[in-house]
Amino acid sequence: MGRYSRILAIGTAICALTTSAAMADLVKIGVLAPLTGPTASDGEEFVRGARLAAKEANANGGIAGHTFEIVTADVVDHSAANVTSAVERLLGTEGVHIILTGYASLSMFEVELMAEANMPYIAAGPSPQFAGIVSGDPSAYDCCWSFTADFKGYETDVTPTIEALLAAGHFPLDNKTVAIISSDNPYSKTISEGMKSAFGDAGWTVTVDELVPFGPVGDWRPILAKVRENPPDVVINTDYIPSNAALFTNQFREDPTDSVVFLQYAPLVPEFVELTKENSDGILYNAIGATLDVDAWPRGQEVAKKYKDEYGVASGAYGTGLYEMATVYFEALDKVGDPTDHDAVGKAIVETKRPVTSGFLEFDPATHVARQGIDHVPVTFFQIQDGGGVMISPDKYKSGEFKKPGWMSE
Amino acid sequence: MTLETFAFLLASGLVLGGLYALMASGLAVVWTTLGVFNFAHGAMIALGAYIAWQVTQYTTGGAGFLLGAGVSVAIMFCLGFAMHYVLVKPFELHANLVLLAVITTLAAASIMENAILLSWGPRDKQIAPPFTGNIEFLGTAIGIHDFVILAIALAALLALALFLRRTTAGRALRAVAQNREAAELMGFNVSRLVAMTIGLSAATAALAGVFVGSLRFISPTVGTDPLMKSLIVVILGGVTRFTSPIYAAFIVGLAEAFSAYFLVLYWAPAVLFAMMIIVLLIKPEGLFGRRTRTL
Amino acid sequence: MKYAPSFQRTNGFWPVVIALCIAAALPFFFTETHIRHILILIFVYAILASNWDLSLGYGGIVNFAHIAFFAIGLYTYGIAAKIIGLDPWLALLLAPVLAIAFAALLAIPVLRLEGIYVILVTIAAAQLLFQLVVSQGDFTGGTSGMVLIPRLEIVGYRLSSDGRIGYYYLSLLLVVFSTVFLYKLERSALGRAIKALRDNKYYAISRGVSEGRIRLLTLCASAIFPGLAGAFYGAYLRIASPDVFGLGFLTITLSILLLGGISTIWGPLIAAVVITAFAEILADYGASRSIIIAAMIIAVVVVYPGGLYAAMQEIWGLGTRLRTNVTAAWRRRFQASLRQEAMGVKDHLVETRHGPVSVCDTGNGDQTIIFVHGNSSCKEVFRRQFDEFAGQYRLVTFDLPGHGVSPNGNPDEDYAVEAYAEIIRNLVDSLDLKTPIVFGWSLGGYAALEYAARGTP
Amino acid sequence: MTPLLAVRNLTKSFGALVAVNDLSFDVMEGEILGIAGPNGSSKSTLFNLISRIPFGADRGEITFDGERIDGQSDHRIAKLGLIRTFQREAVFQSMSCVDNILVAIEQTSGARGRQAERMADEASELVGFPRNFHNLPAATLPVFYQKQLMMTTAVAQNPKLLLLDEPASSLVESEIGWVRETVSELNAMGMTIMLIEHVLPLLMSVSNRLLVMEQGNIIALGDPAEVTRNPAVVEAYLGQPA
Repeated sequence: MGRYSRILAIGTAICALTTSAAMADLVKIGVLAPLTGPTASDGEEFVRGARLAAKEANANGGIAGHTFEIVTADVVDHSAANVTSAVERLLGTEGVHIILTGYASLSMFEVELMAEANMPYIAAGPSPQFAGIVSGDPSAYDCCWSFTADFKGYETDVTPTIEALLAAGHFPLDNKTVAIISSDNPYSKTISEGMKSAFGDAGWTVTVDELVPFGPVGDWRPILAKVRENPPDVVINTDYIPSNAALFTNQFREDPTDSVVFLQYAPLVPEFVELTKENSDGILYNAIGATLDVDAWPRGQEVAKKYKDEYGVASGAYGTGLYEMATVYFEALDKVGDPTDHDAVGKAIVETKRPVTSGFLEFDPATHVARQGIDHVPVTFFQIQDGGGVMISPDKYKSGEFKKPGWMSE
Repeated sequence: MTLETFAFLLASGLVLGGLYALMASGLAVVWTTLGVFNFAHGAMIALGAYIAWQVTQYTTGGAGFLLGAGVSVAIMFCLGFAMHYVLVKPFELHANLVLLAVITTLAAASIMENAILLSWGPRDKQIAPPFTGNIEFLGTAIGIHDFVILAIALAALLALALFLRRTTAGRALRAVAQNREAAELMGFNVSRLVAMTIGLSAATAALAGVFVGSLRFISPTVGTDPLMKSLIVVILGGVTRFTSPIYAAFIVGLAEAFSAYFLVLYWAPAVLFAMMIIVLLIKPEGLFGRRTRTL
Repeated sequence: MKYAPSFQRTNGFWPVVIALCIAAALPFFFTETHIRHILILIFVYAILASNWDLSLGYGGIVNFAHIAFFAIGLYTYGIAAKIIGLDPWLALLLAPVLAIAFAALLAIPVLRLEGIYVILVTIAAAQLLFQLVVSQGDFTGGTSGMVLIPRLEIVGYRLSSDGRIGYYYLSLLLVVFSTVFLYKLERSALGRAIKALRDNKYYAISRGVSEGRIRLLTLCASAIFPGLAGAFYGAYLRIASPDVFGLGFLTITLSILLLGGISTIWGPLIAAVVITAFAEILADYGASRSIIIAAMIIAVVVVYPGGLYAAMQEIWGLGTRLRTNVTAAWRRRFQASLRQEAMGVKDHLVETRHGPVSVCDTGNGDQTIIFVHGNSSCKEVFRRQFDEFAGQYRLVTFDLPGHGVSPNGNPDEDYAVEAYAEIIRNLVDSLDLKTPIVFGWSLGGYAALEYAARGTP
Repeated sequence: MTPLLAVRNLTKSFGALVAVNDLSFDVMEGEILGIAGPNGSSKSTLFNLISRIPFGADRGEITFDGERIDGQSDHRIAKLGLIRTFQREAVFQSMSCVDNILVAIEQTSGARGRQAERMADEASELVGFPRNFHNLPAATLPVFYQKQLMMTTAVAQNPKLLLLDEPASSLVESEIGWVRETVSELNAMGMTIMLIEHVLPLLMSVSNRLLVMEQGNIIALGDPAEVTRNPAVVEAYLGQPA
């Protein structure tokens, strides 16, 4: 077994070599991202957003005398083993004093690792899971902050928004029925459960209540058959995987019912419209933390433009999001001055009160999650019109009006 | 349940069944001939889809679709042919052939998936379906494209069956599957025949990939789900005859459609796996299988 | 007569001791948690792969639900420690018990099937278990898994403190226990029965081996340490998530096992280090990393179907041959006078069908006596005979291939009594020895008999 | 005297082919029962049915040492002391010779460690299997020694009834001598033996009684010398009446 140890020694020596060269005034920004695997397209955005922010800061002469560099670590398929390895790699890289991510694991368990290492961590993963870990003992997690705002709005805001559309006379209300379809993952499931009770409280009847296994869905037709047997006023699908949502849209349009269709998250991903083409015109969706690329919110327009100028493609929520996370860090570092003082950086982040692309950012000290609401990060509703998302609500930001989808009867 | 719903589910199940039949028959052919399970079958489906997608970027419409499918099938046949010499041939006579083939095919799947990721990027794509619009089927509307694909899939399977039964090369393949030693003694170039089998299997995978890519969407990992489904189909049907997995594919497709309607889609995978275990326990050679092996 | 040397007397003893010392000392050289984390992962993979070898390599049961033992250990620990509130150490010990129970359950379908059907039924069983785990979200956390699983502490000392040193040594301890367990088991009556059943099923049954019982025991025994490792993993990462059922985890472990070589205990341990270290070194290469590792696995499997361990032994053998060849050449070159002193004549190389051999030939006398030495001896053993008979006879003796100062032969062809007889024949021809008296001692005696049996020309 | 093995109405078919047809016979304690018959007369199948390895009979009763064994599991029958060998030499090829013997001892006697090793030595001595081969991998042995090793593993289990399936096939004259001596010696020690053999001189010289089978039927059973004069036997072997 002599070889065993020799290979180990060589391996670890090479690891050590690659991680030790660091410059004193260079701060490395660690980015956890799926660089390979099924969500690699999101991962690419994470890195681009952070890179853009670092490039800009460096061009402006740095922050508090520091320049920045991005180091990435691949979380592949978001499995616990891969996320842990990626986190450990970043924690073990000299010069890393901040870690950012769009999302690393669905459960946010890595928050624990960051807290143990006292590494400033700003994440945009699912906020309920984040809050679940932090709220037990907030002071132990002073370094960890969720850029994603509270998800409560996803559960509560759909019902009033649709009722408002009804009230505005956009379409008749037959019998207040809704079909709710969800995928078995915490994000989709929590939201659909919340919606069910919200619709129930408002006096609606849930005609179809379906849960599909998490992962690719090959055929929505049997579920659509159920929907069609008793056409509801509203059809909701919270499966957030873009290809699933796109297939759902295409198959729905084969024989549409006279219903408003609401999808969760997926239409935000650029390829959704590419995959569905004109089939998706008229679909409703909402977002907490989407870029407010509207006249009413200059910050959103500014960053979205920067990103597009730099990379030639429009950013989804994560490109601009990571850019803003880096900005939040720069602001905190500017106050503290010393990037190695992680405690102080963490405390400076909590004081953040500034406009970002998704709204006005302020953290809730009890959960370390960004506050949600019309004056903070709003829930914004969109409708796909002519292949693009038009914000139709809330009134404060909206850039267009609801149009009756082509498949609905006059 | 109304007649429309029934017709709708029937159509949905048949289209799924056709797809599964195409995927599974490729897997079954290799299994019968070599006795190994090809874990790269899913990745071959993905690669076939991407090659066709690339072709449709230059030529659009129905011609582009056909050309894409043709090019993809041809390239994948050659790739499958070559795979035999790299992944199986070197240790063909080794006692642990089955296991070693598991690991080499898994590795090959990883190489293909990551090569796709490097060449085409991670974002979902769709092969533009040449036919849009719906047709009426017993009072319900189903995409024309779905029906065309079902027809092509059946035609392809029929062609493969005819090839295996009526042509000299096909008979030789069946001879190898039935008794390799005897085939060797009779002077067949067994290696080339086996490579041809894998090539044929890759070609059907490519076709399945093109269909999946036009009915649904493609991403580098698009093959994972089809691989599992083909596995279930092959186990249920058995591999003793070429037609066994095809029947099973339609059973699985219809069962999926109807159980998703009557039960919940949520439990469909669990039911399928439980079914698989039960079938393996009671009749390991498959529902339509006999104990002897033939193609 | 049974000669099973105790471990202290095998070739493997010192390498293992040295490796163990290095493993015990490593945390003092690598204080970064990152490297310790990788080492802990290596240990976990080593346990998984080497125990898998028990069923797959030794038992011939291709159990693709092996990772499910690990998953069961993981979830048992999670549920027992977090939801039921059991003491974490007790939960750790409960994990292998449930893993064994699952193994026993798994044995029911496995016992009735053979070959590839075992692969299929175990894949199905693992998938079914996965569906079950995911569907019971209230206990298991569903698809995202359960977080904040209680950690392990020893009287208030967290094993994660001081750069996870506690977890490092705990995992090292698990590897050591697991390896000792496998080593002992392989040499026990049960181990012999397991191998006998794999080698020749019906013969084994005819000697009283109960197929059902042994297969059941094989599966159960292979579940113990994976179950324990799963619980350890849960306590270490503090998360139990269903991705352990995924193809990724299975592929890595299987790669480690097959790359290391099946039916060896040490192979998977070595491969765990190689693959994990390799994956870590290439971590920055994204998709190319997976391609490189997959290509490497194919290359090794294609060139060495026996795995790294077989390759290492072969290389070791080559090294030994090279070393002995060099020593023999050196002795031929520089110590000729020493031997000449003993034998009275100078030796020289004579070419034969089985390579050159070193020959002493007194060269005069009508009647020749050829002396052939025994196993592990050399021609100089006949120096007294040379003293005694010189002058009366022409005396010839030589070093067999790989003996004395003759170069090594080809192991497949040259180390056989037939080959030795042919060498004698070649010598008789090339030195023109006519009808010699052939004197053989021990192995040389067989060679002489063989020579005689071929008929003197 | 009660027979050690009593076979009644043993029948086995493979599809339409009746391989063993309603066989009944006894094996007496201490005797050597020779079994002869042309190729394909189901001699080995008879051993298979008695030992249930790899399959049992469709019908019939088998009583061994006062106990019904036709319903017992295969390895139980071996543990009762009914031990068979195989026509083709069989070894556990990945194991050393001594481990081959030890498996047999450990599974039946429950002996472990030094005691089992001593029993392995004794069995090797009895059969004449060279003890200095003990640590060689069994797969590397020449055919003759593999056959010897298989016999050693059988003897190591101290069988009451030993079923030997063509121990002399593919052996040369001197090696057949070894079979003759070993079979006689084991029998002298009190072991009951059933012996299938094509080498007739060997079979004739050691058997107390001779059973001749043809196409799954017994065509003769009795004193070897008489049986060979039986016209049915001669016809079975020569294909025409004498």
